Amino acid sequence: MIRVLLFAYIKERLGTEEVVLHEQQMTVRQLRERLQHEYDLQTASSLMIAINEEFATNDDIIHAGDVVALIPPVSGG
Amino acid sequence: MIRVLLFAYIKERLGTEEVVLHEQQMTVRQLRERLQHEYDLQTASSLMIAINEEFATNDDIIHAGDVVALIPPVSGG
Amino acid sequence: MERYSRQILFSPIGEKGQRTLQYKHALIVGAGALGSANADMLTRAGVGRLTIVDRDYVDWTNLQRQTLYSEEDAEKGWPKAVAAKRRLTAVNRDVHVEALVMDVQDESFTSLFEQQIDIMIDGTDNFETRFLLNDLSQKYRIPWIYGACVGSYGLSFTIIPEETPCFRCFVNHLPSYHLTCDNVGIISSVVQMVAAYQTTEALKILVGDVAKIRRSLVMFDVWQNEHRFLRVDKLKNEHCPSCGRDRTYPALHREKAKMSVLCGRDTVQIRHGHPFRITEMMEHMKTSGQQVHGNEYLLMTQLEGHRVVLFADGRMLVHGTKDVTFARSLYQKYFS
Amino acid sequence: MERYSRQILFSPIGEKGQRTLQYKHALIVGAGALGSANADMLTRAGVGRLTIVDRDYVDWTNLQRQTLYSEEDAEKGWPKAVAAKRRLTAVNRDVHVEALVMDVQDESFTSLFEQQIDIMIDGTDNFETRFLLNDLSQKYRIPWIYGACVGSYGLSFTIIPEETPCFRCFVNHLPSYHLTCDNVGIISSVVQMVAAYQTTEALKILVGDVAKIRRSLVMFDVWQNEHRFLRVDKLKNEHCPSCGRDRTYPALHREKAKMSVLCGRDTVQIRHGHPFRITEMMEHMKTSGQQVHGNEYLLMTQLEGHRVVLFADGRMLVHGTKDVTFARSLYQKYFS
Repeated sequence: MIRVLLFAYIKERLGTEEVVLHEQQMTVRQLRERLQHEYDLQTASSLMIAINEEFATNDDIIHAGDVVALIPPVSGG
Repeated sequence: MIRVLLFAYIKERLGTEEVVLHEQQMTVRQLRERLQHEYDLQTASSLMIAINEEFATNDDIIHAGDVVALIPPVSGG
Repeated sequence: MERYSRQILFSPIGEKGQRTLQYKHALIVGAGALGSANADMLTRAGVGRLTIVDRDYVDWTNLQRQTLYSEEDAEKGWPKAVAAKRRLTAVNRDVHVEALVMDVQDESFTSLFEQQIDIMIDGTDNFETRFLLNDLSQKYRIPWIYGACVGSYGLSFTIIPEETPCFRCFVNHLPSYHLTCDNVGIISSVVQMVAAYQTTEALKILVGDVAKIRRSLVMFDVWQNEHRFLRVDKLKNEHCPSCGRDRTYPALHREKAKMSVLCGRDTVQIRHGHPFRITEMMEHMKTSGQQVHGNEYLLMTQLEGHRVVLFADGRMLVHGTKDVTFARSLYQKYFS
Repeated sequence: MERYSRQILFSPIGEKGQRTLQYKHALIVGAGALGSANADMLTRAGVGRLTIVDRDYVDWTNLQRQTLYSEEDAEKGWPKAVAAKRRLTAVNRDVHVEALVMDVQDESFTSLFEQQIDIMIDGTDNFETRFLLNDLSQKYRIPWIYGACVGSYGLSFTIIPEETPCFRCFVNHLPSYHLTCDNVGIISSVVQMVAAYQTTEALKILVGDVAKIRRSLVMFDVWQNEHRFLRVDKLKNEHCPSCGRDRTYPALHREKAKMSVLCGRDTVQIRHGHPFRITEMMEHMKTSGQQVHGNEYLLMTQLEGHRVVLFADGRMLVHGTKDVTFARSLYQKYFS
């Protein structure tokens, strides 16, 4: 089980604070694809993704038990 | 082993970021007494004390493995 | 409403929240660093009415962190409440700002509570005043938002009567020793962070988004990169004399001291008991050759090597001393 | 120095740090919400020299969160950089403030880097400018502090060339869709919190307390009570075209667009190529019966139902449209 925490507008887009994926493991890239197709999150490719409070790159592997955070970059200022 | 985290001026007073106590258990009141006598921390009675990110009262018990935070109340503004 | 368009777009406020804010009244106690920052944000946000209470005047050392004030305010020695009102009115004329130059220990402060107050913001610099606010909050059931900072370290907590622990549940006695900006200094960014927390909670309360009110105490150190939320539920004390079952509101019944040493200020405050007729006194002192300056709110002069300030509301400050006996002797010699 | 006494008492700064600040030069890019808050704190802190670059003018909807500005600035339509300088000079005359009304895409912006710049503060409102700052930061080895916010959500990260990942390591392409204050709104407290982080990091860097620089990205939501520090080390990419081994600094070589739609502003910006002679044009338009107002920096008028602003530096803004073709036709018809 992988917990995916949502922040800012992603939370509102998906209407929930977290998503649970029943996977043993997956790459960050696979997570992005799944968010895009299964959850219709068109911005998935530009999200920053952290695994257990550390940013990860596309080839990093997420394991069951990990907590993933989706961090949308924003431009307001 | 009990880890005691220090913040603000307490950190500077004791010259360290944390103190480790080799106890199986102790009450918050006992911790205050020990800070006052062993570490010469005269303000120990007015510190707010949290165990594992939750504030505790004097009769609460700290167990080995707990993380304790000493929070000095301040008045500036 | 157009000027609030970005705040209306923020969905937890929206048009409804924005209209609600117009009918709310916030009391800001203390117009120093935290008071300045909160008053500025609440004014820009369009809260209908602000009452600002402060006993002090703008000093050059305030400018480093008290964002409502400019050099001119320090030069002229305006009372902080008055200078704050001037800036806030220039920023948003639609907000009704009331500026009160007074000590919260005076009777007239308590009489403010005869009107509707929706929120109190802690901009004070001492524990004694906070215990007073805390008892008033419980007695009149007004939420208040504790905020404090020294150095790069800050704390904030939202106190909701009948729900959360109160300030006395946290800090059950006046700490014998504590740090102030005057002994360990302060940087402006920690002020802004505490105030950001206070204003956010105030907005949640004022627009009625109670589910989002933060129920933990936040503690941080911006220089040390520390930031924690600490749960508080255990601290609610049913025997608390401020919020428990048998309440005595001890801070409301304290004898008001005629003389007091201002917290970390190297200054003694004396209460005259009656108003000072500032303009008349200033005229009189000038004709007798005394160096004096001021405005309609206060008079500043030098007596026996000490800077002395008299306020129209009947208070006298003697700077550069903590010696109450000496300060009283000055007062008796010249003004009693 | 007396006015900085509380900051000098803060031991990580001290007298030595305070003297050091006097010789430092900070570049603040964008004088909107974050730019305002940072500029105010750095000015009060006594940083010797500030350069503030902004292409916009003060509008009524800015007042809700842009703390340097008052109603008068919006009424007069002062350029933000100019209005910022006026307030900052009133706050601390000892700080040398340079106000530049220009678009960072212009050549003259890049020429600023011929002088010593000790820190850059991100007060911009779009990704494109941040990629430019990021490349300039790497090329000239100047730390910069990313900050951004929308709604109640904010981010900040400190980018130190040759040490930390750079902005492009985090965000490797222009997001196709992103939120701005103009589509989801913003509250002022999140601005103050982001700016508090930015100013704190700037002070650490300027006084040389490198050990305390925060090496994580901070992310928070003040309304939702979220606050996290996220470690970033893995993101440092040796193939990054901005900070990697083979650098091309792509943002420095982008073709500057003559026309651009301003991020979330419902406004098109057109570059004239030469300065506009504002005063002369204003005079001319007035005599021909056109409603026009402005100041020595810009001219505002109404053309075919659209508010149009011409800046002395040769830019034209057409408000109330995203249609570049229409904007160009207006430009050609009246000014080319």
